[in-house]
Amino acid sequence: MEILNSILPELIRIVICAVCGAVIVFGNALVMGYAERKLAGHFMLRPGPMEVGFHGIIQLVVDGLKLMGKQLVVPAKADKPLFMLAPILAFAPVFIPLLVIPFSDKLQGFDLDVGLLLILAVASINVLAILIGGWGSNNKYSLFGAFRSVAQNVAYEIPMLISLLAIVFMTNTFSLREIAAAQSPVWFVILQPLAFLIYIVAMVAETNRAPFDLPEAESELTAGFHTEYSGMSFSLFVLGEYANMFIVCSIATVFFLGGDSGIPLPYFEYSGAIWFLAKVYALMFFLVWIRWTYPRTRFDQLMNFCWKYLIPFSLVNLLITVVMVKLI
Amino acid sequence: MIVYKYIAEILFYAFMILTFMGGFMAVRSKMLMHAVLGLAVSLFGVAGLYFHLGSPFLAMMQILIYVGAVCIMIVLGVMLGNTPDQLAVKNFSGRNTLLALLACATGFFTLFVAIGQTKFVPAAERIGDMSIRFVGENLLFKYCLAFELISVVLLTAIIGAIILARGGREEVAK
Amino acid sequence: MNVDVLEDERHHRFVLNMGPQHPSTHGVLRVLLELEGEYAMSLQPVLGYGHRCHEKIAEYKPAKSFMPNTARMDYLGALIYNHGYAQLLEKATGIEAPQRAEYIRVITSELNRIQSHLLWYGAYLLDLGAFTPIMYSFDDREHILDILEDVTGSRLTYCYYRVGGVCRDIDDKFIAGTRQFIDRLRSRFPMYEDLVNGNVILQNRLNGIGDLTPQTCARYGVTGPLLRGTGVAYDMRRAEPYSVYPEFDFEIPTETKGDCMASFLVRFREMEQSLRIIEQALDRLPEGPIMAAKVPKKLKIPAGDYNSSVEAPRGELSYYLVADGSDTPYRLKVRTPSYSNLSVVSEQCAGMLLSDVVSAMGSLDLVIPEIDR
Amino acid sequence: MMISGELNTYLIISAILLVIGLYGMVQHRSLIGMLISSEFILNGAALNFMAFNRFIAPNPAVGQIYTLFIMGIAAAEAAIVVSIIIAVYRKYRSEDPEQVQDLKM
Amino acid sequence: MKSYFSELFTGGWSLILGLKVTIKSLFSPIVTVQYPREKLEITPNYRGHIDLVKDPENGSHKCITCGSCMRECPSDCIVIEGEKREGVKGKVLTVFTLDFTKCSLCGACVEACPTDALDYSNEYELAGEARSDFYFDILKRVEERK
Amino acid sequence: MDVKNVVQQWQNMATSVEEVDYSVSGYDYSVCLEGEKLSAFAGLMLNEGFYLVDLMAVHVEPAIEVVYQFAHFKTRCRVMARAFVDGKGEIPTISDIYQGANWHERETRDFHGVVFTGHPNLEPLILAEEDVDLKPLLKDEKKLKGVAAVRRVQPEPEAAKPEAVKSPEQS
Repeated sequence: MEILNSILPELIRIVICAVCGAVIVFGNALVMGYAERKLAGHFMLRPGPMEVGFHGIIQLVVDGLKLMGKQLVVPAKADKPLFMLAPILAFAPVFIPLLVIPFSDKLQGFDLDVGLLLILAVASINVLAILIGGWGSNNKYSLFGAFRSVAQNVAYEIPMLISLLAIVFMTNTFSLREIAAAQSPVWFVILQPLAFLIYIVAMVAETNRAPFDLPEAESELTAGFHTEYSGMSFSLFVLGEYANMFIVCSIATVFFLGGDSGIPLPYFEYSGAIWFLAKVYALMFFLVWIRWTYPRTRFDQLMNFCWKYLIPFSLVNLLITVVMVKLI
Repeated sequence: MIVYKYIAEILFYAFMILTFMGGFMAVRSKMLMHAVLGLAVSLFGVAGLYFHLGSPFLAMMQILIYVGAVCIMIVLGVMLGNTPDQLAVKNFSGRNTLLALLACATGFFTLFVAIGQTKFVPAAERIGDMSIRFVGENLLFKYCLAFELISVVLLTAIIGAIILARGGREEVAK
Repeated sequence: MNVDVLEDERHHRFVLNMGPQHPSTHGVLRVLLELEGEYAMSLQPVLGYGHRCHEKIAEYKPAKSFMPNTARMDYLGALIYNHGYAQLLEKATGIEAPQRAEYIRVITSELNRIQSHLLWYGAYLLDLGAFTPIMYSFDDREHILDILEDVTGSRLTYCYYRVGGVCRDIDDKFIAGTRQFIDRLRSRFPMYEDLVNGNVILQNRLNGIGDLTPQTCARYGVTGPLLRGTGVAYDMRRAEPYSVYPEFDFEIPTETKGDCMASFLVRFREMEQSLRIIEQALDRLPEGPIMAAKVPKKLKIPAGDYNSSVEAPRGELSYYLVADGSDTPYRLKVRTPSYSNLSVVSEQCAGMLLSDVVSAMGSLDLVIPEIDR
Repeated sequence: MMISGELNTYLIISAILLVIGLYGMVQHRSLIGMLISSEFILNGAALNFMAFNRFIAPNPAVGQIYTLFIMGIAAAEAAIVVSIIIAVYRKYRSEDPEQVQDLKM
Repeated sequence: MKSYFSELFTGGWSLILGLKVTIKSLFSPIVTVQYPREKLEITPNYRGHIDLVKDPENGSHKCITCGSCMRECPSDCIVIEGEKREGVKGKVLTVFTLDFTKCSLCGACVEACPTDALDYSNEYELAGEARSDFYFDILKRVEERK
Repeated sequence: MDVKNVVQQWQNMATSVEEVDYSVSGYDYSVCLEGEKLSAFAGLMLNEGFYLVDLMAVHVEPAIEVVYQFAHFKTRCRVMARAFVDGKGEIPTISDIYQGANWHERETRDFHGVVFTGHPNLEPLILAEEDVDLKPLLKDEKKLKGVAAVRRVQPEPEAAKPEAVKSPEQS
């Protein structure tokens, strides 16, 4: 009994964290899946899903059920263990970063002093998942998608890291909560507009979304690395993609948009979380917006852009930041 | 509080098994791709062991650098250098198995005996703690030269890699 | 099939089978790509998945009855295909269509051309990964389809022209609707410019891709916007004027670079010129009959051979008819523009990136049924 | 018994990692397989450093720094080896180290 | 160096212009029609499959069973039969079927008809489960319409 | 390009060169050739800036006639060049001069079985490869006509056709 008493609060905390993580991942996928289709529709002057439920609101649920009911087809010449592992590897790690994201000063799983590193470390697993998925399918299109994805993600990780590093220099910490708290008078988007822009671009590339959706460029590679996936294993990739979007947008919010800061709403303790989510979804809206506006870039141009513009600019930005931090 | 220790202990076993499993997978699998996956799994296990050794920072770096960079680079090497049908045949040959096992067993036995025989004495007094701040201070002040050297090594490696990888290109393409 | 690519000793190259079901081949076209990395070192189109023996059918039924088949060859330029065929038989039999019918033909043909270009515009951008413009261009295209449906009765595979005229007269509603549409499309062009034509990503994707020269075009018989993109102002409406085109004042847009961007811009500007033609034709539309007075029920074609070339949305369309004096063609050969345009692809795209192959093939504006016939 | 708090456990684990690496080095015939095996050897050493750092070192930063260096070296090594493999493959169309006898590229 | 920056700015500006276009359309009304629930008015000139015209004088059709539509049809999809009857001038139509699977909607039959007995129907919602759903009995249809 | 000059050169190599009324037939010159002159003729056409519009075969008695259609980008000059296949059903290829002819020749091989000697890759293009011997456009004996039956009868002066198309003069 004594043991139970001592361990119970921590256990409950872990359970709650896990449940919240699951709720965020699946809830976010539902919301974003619906919002993306609806927004895409309205960007194109059409209504989007309208059939199932009021304005198609339960379309995503039905789609999810359909995907769950579908057969998992494994191609005959696929490398079966790799093929089955890839979607799990793409999906499972997305829970971990959610644990360290400070939704508000009271809502955070764990405040790790290496929170940023944790997120980046986990994000790098995603690349591996795409790679072995593309390889395991034993399909040429998938292989191309995997190749592109790796080159793209590895290249864009650099400007992303460097632009975040500028903020880390300003705050002297890797802890996300402290970074969010450090911008109480001015958000870092005002102090570091260049880093913010670079991060936004790198973020789009990291999540493999249009206009940088080369790994799944459907007009060239049919569906890229997930050409051969069906049913649940496909939906795991999609869930992973939306969760990754949520995570990178959260990082942007924490680093540049003041985290949970905002006008406190009356009588509500967790109003910070509301602000936080509002900012995250505003960024996600932006992601959706550019996806439905631009054509896709070409692969070498994508890399050129990274090496010719993003990395030099982020390095210059870092240098200026360091000098400023030292002087002030 | 003892429960935590048990949980930690179970986790330790899990990481250990992960490390060994990955290792065996890496050296015994027929497909190179599986070998790389085994390496990744094993490195995860080692990252967990670092966690147990009190350094979450290094655990993160292990995943970030090894899984995120080294493994992926190796995978790229696998994909670039091989066509799928070449892979299964070329990678692995069991012709020296007995010899290899013997050598490994001898080596392991020697180490085992050495570890058993030696008496390790903990330092009387420890300065500092395991935090990143302390590591960072040490890295940038006390071991500054080594830090600079490693960056030079990395830079050289990158330049060398680029030169090597580009070198053969002209004669093949176009 | 085309195993010479596979049997090559360059084993390290990667043979990729693009199609017959692939999002960017616009129908059932198969392309055998030989890749080295992401570079397509050679590529060979494989045709015939949609072959429907139109030329054989033509030899089995009265020449007049072949009219609906012409619309099925190129479902996007159906009226222009009708036009060429009607003109061919008129030439062969000496029937002359009345002026009003010719004007109606020009108006509807040009609407058809704009419609085809609008669809190409959307589909091409879809190939390049932009999803939204296709919906905007379909929105505009839908207006043309409504206008044309009102007069022809169908929406895609029109069979509207007859030997000696057209089968229905246009009314005031059609004229008002067309004028309204002209204003609408003109007001939409700046939007397209902002959203697409000026976009830096698109420019980077298209500039300098798939270079063509007038010499290459001559060797392969490439015509249409691709040829005009290389700086040759060759348009059948001017080069061998037919119908009442000589009466109108319009430009032939040309570009000099011969790359994908050039043909892109040429097609885009052609829509404006077509609008100009329609406007002038509506202003000068004469009154009168819409069918020639005496068209015999059984249309005997005098022995000999006849050719009729018109400017289809994708290039030069020629019908070549060999007649033996009966009412059935002895041999009918249709020279479809996409067929020649596609054959240039293996020279044009060699050594290109896979993404550029997609943009180059998209800029050919392929309609596969027209190639396979 | 809590083996996670014992120095010897970690030392044995690192010894096993080293041995696995050795075994792989001997067994694999492809360059990449050898590269993978060498990573195990490096990891065994790194784990050793960390273990000593945790249990007996006076300055707990040193072992971590050494491990960091090992990671850096491993990354550099992997980059170099992979590019060598690519170059070798271009030249010989093979990855078998026994076939690669000519040092000049 | 100058072009390096000017490219960046012109490129960035063109991207912003594109965003302006799409955000404008996000807030403009939709243009598509929710088909099964909303239906657009079909033009009276629409050319569906052929139908016999109802003759207001005798309440029946005007077909004189001359067979010109059958002959004119390029794909032989019309079959008509008639028979001689007592007390009626000319033939009486007994069978008039259209094989719509073969019809290309060219309109040759309508134009060939000497008595204007044929016209296009306005039916466009044609979907069936079997080939036989598209063998229309035109004569029965005109009788049913009474 | 000087049309007269070109016509002169055609006359040197062709068996007959005939000017045709554009308003009736839709082309300007009809050139009849021997099979072996084809390459030289195609080379001349390419030099003069003509492009290959089309290539087709017509099955007539006594032999299959292959028709090459050329036109010019700058001047209105549309040419039909005709040549009969030889006894073995063979005719030299022009795909080494006009690469666009490659597919047309393969198609003609599909439909009529004309063998173009020297063609790099004369495999079925439009038809499936198992249909190599189908040759669907060959006429059966009942329908096969002599070459004279498909040649234009020169119209009597009073039966001249009305001018259907406006002035053919255009440059």
